[in-house]
Amino acid sequence: MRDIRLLTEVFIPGTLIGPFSGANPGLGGICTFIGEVRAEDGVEALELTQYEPITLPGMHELADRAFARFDLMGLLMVHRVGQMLPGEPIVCVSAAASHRRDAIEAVDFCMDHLKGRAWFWKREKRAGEWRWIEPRDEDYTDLARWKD
Amino acid sequence: MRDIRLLTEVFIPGTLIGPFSGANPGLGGICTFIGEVRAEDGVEALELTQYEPITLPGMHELADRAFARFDLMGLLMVHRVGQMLPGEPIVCVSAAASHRRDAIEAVDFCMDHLKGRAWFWKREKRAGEWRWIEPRDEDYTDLARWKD
Amino acid sequence: MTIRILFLGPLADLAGQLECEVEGPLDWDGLLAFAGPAVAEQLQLERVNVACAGKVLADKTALSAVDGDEIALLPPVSGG
Amino acid sequence: MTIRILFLGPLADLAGQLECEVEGPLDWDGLLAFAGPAVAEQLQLERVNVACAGKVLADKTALSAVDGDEIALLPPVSGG
Repeated sequence: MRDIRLLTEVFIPGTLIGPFSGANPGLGGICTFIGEVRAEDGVEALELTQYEPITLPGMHELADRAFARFDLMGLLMVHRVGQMLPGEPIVCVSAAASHRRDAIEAVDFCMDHLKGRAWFWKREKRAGEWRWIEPRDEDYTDLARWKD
Repeated sequence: MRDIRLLTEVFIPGTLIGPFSGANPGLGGICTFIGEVRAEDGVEALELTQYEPITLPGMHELADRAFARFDLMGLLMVHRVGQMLPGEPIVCVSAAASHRRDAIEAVDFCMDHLKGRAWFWKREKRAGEWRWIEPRDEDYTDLARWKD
Repeated sequence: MTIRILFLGPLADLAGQLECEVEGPLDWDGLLAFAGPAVAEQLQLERVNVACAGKVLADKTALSAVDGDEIALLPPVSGG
Repeated sequence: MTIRILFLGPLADLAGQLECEVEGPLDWDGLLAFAGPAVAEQLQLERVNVACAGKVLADKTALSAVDGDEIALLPPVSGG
């Protein structure tokens, strides 16, 4: 079961994960990561921009790579775009597998690639001013772990 | 927020994770692993035995180590004991953190230790016969990754 | 029909516009000249990509856009 | 008051019982003799642990149980 989506409105991860888990009967383990807009340092809002012709297709390619690399039964990958408020979920990745390490590593793999290589541009608003977020060095280091 | 429990009855992971997530406001990411009794190869039931004086205290020590090793806001670790049926959850570990890698790695760490070092003994019933499960070599290899 | 050029993320701030149109055909040198010095400097960085007609170019200097194409200038990503 | 000995997991099958009682004091050699050859063989494997009075012994051969203690014989674990 494969469910890859961009969402423009706030979502409740539990409403995605319940059906996803149910759609993969016989699974041994399911690992889920949910990223939220951190409420810190006076961040008032976050905005994620996509470029329609490549962002969702890029997520599908990433899912293909995850299925090729790990022994998965299902993969859910949902990413918000547009403006978000602190506490709102940005991203939800869930992997169902027979064995736990495939599920956990697939989530780790997808998250590193969503952070460091997927076609999103992020800016945040502090004290009324929007500022673009540059990728952190860590994001590249994390990504380098998966080099074939 | 720390929630470490042994449960003797079937549980619904979502009813634990919702409140856990809500109890860690300001988190950046939350990673959750749920292990279920696999419905394969004619497994009819699974039984997990604990030894009361050490099993839950051992899980608390594991939580201490996870908090010492990763930058966590909260950790949920719930393990079933007793008899379970295929499809029922056995274990649920959820870690809330400011940064995703701490959350994901803490779950990976706790699961490897729950599988390979926590005080549980597992047997499964196939065709009416109970058989004890030996740890797999993989479980030891997984555990060795975390040697300090 | 013209070529549409989109400035994504911080490149829009640098360009002072989200998009513009230009008469085709357009190659790499034409793009650099058209984009102005600030954006052109960014475009020459390895970590800035260019998509044309919905595909990210493996070699952006091989750009060869014709009227009707959409070119997107893609700065370093920061998702998740 | 006696010492209670618990056989956990597969050791219960091997011992043919879940638990038994023995008069204290009991040391490592006493335990091996009391447990019978099949269980004693397991006990001598590094991956089999012994708990006494609620604590897993770092050195099981240093066992020194007295009446009122509970000894638990702990085969390799298989959780999660």
